[in-house]
Amino acid sequence: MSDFVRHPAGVAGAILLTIIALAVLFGPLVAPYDPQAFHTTVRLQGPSADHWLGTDQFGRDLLSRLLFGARSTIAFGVGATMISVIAGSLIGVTAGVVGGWIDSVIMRGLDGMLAVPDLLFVLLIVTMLGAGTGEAMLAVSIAFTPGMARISRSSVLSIRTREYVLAAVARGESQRYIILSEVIPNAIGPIIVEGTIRVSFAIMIGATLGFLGMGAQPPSTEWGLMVSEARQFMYRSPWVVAVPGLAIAVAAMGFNLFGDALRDAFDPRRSR
Amino acid sequence: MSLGYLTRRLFSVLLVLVIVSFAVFAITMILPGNAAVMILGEYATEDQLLALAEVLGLNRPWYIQYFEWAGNILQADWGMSLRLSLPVGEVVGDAFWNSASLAVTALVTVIIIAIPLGILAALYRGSKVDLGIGLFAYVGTAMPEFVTATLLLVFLAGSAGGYLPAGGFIAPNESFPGFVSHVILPAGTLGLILMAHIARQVRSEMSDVLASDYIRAARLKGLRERTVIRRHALPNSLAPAVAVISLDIGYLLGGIIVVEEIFAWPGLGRLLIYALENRDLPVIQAITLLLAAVYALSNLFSDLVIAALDPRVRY
Amino acid sequence: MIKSLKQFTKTRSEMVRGMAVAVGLAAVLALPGTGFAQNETPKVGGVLKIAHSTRIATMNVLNLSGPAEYPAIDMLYSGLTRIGMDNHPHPDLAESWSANSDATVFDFKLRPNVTFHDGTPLTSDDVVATFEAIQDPARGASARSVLTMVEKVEAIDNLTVRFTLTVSYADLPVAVAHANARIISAKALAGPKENLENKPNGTGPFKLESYDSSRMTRLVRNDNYFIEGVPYLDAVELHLFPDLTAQSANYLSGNMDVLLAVEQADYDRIDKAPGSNALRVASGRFVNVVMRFDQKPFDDVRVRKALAMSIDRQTLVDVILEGLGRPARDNILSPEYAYVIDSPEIPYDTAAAKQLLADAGYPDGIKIDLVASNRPAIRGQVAIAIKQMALPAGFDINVKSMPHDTYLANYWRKGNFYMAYWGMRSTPDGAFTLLLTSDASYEDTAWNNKEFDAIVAKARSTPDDSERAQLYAEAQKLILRDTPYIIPFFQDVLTASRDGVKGWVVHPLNRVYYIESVWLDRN
Amino acid sequence: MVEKLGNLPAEASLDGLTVLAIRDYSLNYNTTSGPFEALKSINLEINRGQTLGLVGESGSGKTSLAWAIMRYLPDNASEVSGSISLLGENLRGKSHQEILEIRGRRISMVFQDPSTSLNPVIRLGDQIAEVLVRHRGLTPKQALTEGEALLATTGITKPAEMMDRYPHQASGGEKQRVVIATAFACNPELIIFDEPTTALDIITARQILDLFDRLREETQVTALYISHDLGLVSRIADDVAVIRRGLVVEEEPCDRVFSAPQHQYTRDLIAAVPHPNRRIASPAPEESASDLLNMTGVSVRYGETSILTRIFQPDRELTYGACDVSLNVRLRELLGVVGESGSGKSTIAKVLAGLQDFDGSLRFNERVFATRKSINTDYRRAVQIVFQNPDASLNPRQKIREILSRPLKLYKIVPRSEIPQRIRDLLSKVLLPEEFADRYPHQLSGGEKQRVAIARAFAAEPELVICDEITSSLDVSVQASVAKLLVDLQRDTGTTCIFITHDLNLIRQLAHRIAVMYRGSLVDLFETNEAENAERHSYTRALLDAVPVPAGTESSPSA
Repeated sequence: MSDFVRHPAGVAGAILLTIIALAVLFGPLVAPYDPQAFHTTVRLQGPSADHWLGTDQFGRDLLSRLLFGARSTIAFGVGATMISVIAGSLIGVTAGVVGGWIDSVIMRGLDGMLAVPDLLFVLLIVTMLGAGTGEAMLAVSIAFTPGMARISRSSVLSIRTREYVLAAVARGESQRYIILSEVIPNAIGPIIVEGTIRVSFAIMIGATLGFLGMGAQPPSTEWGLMVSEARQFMYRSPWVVAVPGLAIAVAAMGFNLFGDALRDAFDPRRSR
Repeated sequence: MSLGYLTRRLFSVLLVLVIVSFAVFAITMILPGNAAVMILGEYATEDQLLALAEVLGLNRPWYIQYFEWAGNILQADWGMSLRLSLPVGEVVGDAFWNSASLAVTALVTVIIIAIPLGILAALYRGSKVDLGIGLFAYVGTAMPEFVTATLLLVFLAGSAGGYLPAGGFIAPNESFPGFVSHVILPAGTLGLILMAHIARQVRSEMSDVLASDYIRAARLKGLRERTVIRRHALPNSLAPAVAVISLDIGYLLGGIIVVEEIFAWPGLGRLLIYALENRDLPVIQAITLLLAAVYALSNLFSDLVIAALDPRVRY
Repeated sequence: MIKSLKQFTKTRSEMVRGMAVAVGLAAVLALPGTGFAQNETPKVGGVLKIAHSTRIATMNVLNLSGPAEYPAIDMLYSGLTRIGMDNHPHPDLAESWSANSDATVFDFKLRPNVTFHDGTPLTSDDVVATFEAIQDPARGASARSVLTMVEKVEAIDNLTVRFTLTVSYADLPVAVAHANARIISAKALAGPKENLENKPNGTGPFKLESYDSSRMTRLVRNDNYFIEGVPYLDAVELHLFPDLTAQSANYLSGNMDVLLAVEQADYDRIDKAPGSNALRVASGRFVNVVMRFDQKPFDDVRVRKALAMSIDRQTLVDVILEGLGRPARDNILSPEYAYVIDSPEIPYDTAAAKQLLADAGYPDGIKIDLVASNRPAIRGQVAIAIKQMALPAGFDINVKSMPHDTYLANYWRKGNFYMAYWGMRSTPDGAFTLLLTSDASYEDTAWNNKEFDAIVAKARSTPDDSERAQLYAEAQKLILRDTPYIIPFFQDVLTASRDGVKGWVVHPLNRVYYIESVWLDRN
Repeated sequence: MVEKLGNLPAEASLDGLTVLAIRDYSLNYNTTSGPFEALKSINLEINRGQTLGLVGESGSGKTSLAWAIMRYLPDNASEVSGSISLLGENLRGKSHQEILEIRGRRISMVFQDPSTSLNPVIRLGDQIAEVLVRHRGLTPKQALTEGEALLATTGITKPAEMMDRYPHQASGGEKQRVVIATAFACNPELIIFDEPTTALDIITARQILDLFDRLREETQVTALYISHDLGLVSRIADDVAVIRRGLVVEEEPCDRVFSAPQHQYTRDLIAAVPHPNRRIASPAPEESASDLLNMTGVSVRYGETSILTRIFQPDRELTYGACDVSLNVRLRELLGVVGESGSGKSTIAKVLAGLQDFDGSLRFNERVFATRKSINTDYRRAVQIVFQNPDASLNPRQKIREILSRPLKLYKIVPRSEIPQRIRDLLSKVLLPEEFADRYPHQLSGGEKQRVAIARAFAAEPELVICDEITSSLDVSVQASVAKLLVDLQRDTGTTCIFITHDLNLIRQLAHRIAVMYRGSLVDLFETNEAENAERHSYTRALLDAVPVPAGTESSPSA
């Protein structure tokens, strides 16, 4: 892991992630105002002494909304990816381990789901489940599962041919032991790396859903929704759009950078 | 490129489309609310809703609707749009060409810009150029389309910028300069994320190639660096670049949904959002199938290109 | 009961001031057809480009309801009568009309030799066929709700149509001026449904040239329109920009001549922009909070009054409407309506509201879900604002937002507590029979006040004007007493046109546009 | 028939002119953990027409010297002192442009792995021609014809056709001939051979060596031959330099290196080079010893896949891993199995270890197994396998302690309480310190990891241990110690062993009997001392010829 620290992208990613993690954990406690409180006298103001990042169309404090919104936006991204990682690796590992026609059937099914572009797939599911943060998260995790399944399957298949696994099979170890102690601990690495990078996509898709009005619903402080609601007012105060927009970019970039550094740490050959 | 392989690949594309069609039909069957409510809107009374639902055949069991629908598609009859009461084929057809013109423009600009950027970054690895491109790549992939689109709209278009039209569409055959001026911003927004992603991928592919034994062997033959890059490095990094681009086409097809909505580009993306909001089932099914088919065929096409570029890949 | 009435009369001075506002506005609005500034002679020719943000999904006059669909059919079709800017019915296809003494039978005299766009002549048979289609439940016609009192429509001769009513109704000429009650040819009505949707064949000043619902609809001048010398324009193009930011940017760059509907947030910027003139018209359009009488906690009028007092209406106008509207006092009739009475101020007093809630048996406040569909966005914005304002009074409101169709399917006219959004009607009777009478077509608050129903029915059939004013005043007092709806404000109708566009007006009903009298002064 | 390659007049060849002179040359690599001294004041020279062999283990700096000569050093390299001069010109002073003129024209190089040193997407002909165009100014057309002639001189049967082929359409040997043709194309003054035969199989390696001898004779080119194989270098080089951790410890004429090695490290190297006559096998079991294992008619088919994939790829041909192999293994014997890669020796190992489905039958301790599934745990305990690649045979996520305790727990060899002690015994048995138990595999060297793998195999107290090329990826010295360890363990525990390798010299040191595999079938089975008898199978004889027995040693020189 030592080379991870010297990895410039990794350090930058780590910094961004810590900021985001702080916002998610302590945001609501630190927020100077109630995110929903109106301050109608100071509507659509840029950053000022008492509103560090300015106010939105209802005069609500943007910094507080950002801090409260971190949870719904970031937790959404991490949560959706987490579900897809777990579901995906379960499917992927079973396909990889069981092999045979079950593997082919699963793979053909995954190809079918992967044939539909992600955002389109998510939109279809969200329209089926109805709009809302919970439904959007479920939709994104369903859309991401095939990708994760494919990665965990290929990771398992490459591990299965390794000689320490063959040695375990030759020894007559139980299938359960082989999978749980020999295959999975080594297959986890690439899965986590891919998961970290996918979180940034999940955040962006979540924000896009918010923007299209199919994800988080008002009065939620989800960042994508904030951008969508603020777009009409951006000529009066560009901060209303810039602040949440940049926040999304910072979060997505943080996960991207960190994920890349993780990938290089796990697979030194691909390092800079 | 054996014919056997081609037919097998087309067969698997068809298989995938059947799976997608079934999945999409199942999803659209469970949508809450239904098209009738949306068509009659706020002022519909209960009896009117039932009457219209009956007319549209929405009350029949789903499997009958599916087989009837699938049967029709085989005879290229995509059914009638519930909301626009126009043949779906016509509605989706026009939208397809508009989206195609946008997507192709975006893809071409991306290829023209992203690949050289990636190669440049790999060649001057660790230099300021590499750092700049790396930064652009990271920022680019982190900006969701609607944020980029909004910023472009504010700074480059409409009243503030005044140079470029803020959204709207002129068909290429109507007036080509008109089309170009209208397509710049949407294609730019759509392309930005792709450009960033592809540049990064090409950079890492090119770095791998440059670190390979045969490049070292070429240099040790005393060939000038220019020749080494042109004759040895480039051909080897093009094939993987094509593979990366074919993967990103899926992303492109997703991106048009948001970009078309913002820039008032009358393509498939916007039609889909309209259809989803109005539960216009035949249109939703047609568009999803079409996009899935385009995605699958583009993957097949890129495989053919890769086979052409890399002699080792033989089917 | 007495206490609230006294409170009602105390503020006479306000009433006078309210009237002044209404009168002032009316003066500005000239009658249609005479052009905005009489002295300039209108120039013929040119193409008017109108930007709109909602799709023209259909042109089936009978059941369309999209904001951009109304200007299209206003240009393509004509009705028997047409509402003028003075909110009175003016002759359109009917040159003149007469009613019997107790207003139960009306005869409309049609203009001679009027032809449809496809050349077929207009006869009274077409009128009869149109009104039969409107009354046919299977067609789902929107105008049916205002014509429930029509028993029979028959053609007396080639150019005269007789309406026989089940009950006397003086406002029939206003009812037939309903935006969806335009005359369609009998042939078209018998033909396939698709043609009604996509190939309109009306008698209006413009006829359809091309229709692409996702991009642009183009109408061209109807040379044999029954009014000489109009329309001035060669063609009108309706361009669709679903994204509001792109739409306003396109208008400001001069690409578009008219912005059909201006967003409140953009009004100020568009008004001040060079070469652009924003136009604001006071209207009876309102967002209202629906509280069902037959479900707890709103079955108790004190809870309704408490909520009414926990909304700062002026702030709502400032914050949500950017000042482009007027605070309302829960009276469904806006000052523009005839026979409107002045309603008492409802102060924003959360302390009193809290006390009233306690009296009604809710000492520690009420926790409740307020449903708001996401289209149009104003419903959600008002809901969020109310949630914030009503908090100190003890109302813990959870705003539940959802896609429009889910709202229509599950909550509209069934939900206990939700936001609704209604346009202005041409007559008080139109407004009451649409929402508040027990048998109203879109009745949703379960008020079921027999006394109110009786007054409305009686008023409908009394031709005498002063007696009618008395009845309608009585009806409004009942509304103010029971507060079936909380109506926090009336939303102005906003539009904008570029320099050089002459005669572009907008009617508070937001359904009629008189585009035939618009002309372009482009040098 | 072969047009004379070299343009040097014959008599000038041995005039003692120094072509390459390396004086007091030191090189450091700046790594994250400080400078690493790769080369320490190297002094070497090669006279015209001579071949200097440079022998060293991996990490000894021999390849760094090659890069230094070619002036192709990585960014983190810093040349501390000394000079490298070609015909008196100091290369270190040359500009980049001048170096480009020298590379490929005056100094050229032949690389270790031909399949990675040739551009996969360019035809072989073009890769030769481009050197001729660059340095001899030929037109592309002329270059192609000249290139074809060059290919012919390297003994390629159909040069014209080879010119049009892509690298993946040629064999390892053919590709190496193309690289050699490219190196000789401009009649360079010096050619550096960087282990040209290591990546090739035995017989092809021998052919390439013969080609090297012939071309050197014909062109009298000066050559620097880098290798880890002292035996091979001693046969073809004029002088031999031994390099250890960046220091040249010895430089002698070829014959004196083996007869009178000066430096102790050279002596250890010589001792480690497998020599058939230095037997280190355990005492052979008596003739009458009973068979522990019998394989009859065992064959393995690859390419058999599920029905679905067969529908999609009907034309997948079936390849045979092994075909009708019958073999017996006597109790307490060490049976050697030899063959080139792809000969099926690993397939047999997998079948015996119960990792591969097979047809035919296995008889082990009087029990017959006809399919892989029928193999029970008793068999799996009695038969253990050790694999080739030390890095992949140990689970990177487990400590050595846990790795060694698996077999003990699985077969309940010792009660749980005694496991730690047994692990200590096992480690000492394979000559590893006890504290290694708490280390992770990545903290051990290749040799140490292989010892742990062996310890794991013997932990199960097996009756048969299968060693599948366990020494192939180790350095020569480490190879010898691991082989020795295995034989000692076999002697102490009385376990029967099957030792699979491609190194004929090594197997002739260890094995009691040797089985020779060729393209999936067993072609020869003989007692080790009958190796050189007349009635050996033709392939066995070809193998024996191909493997050079170190020159200057007491055994009879090979044919």
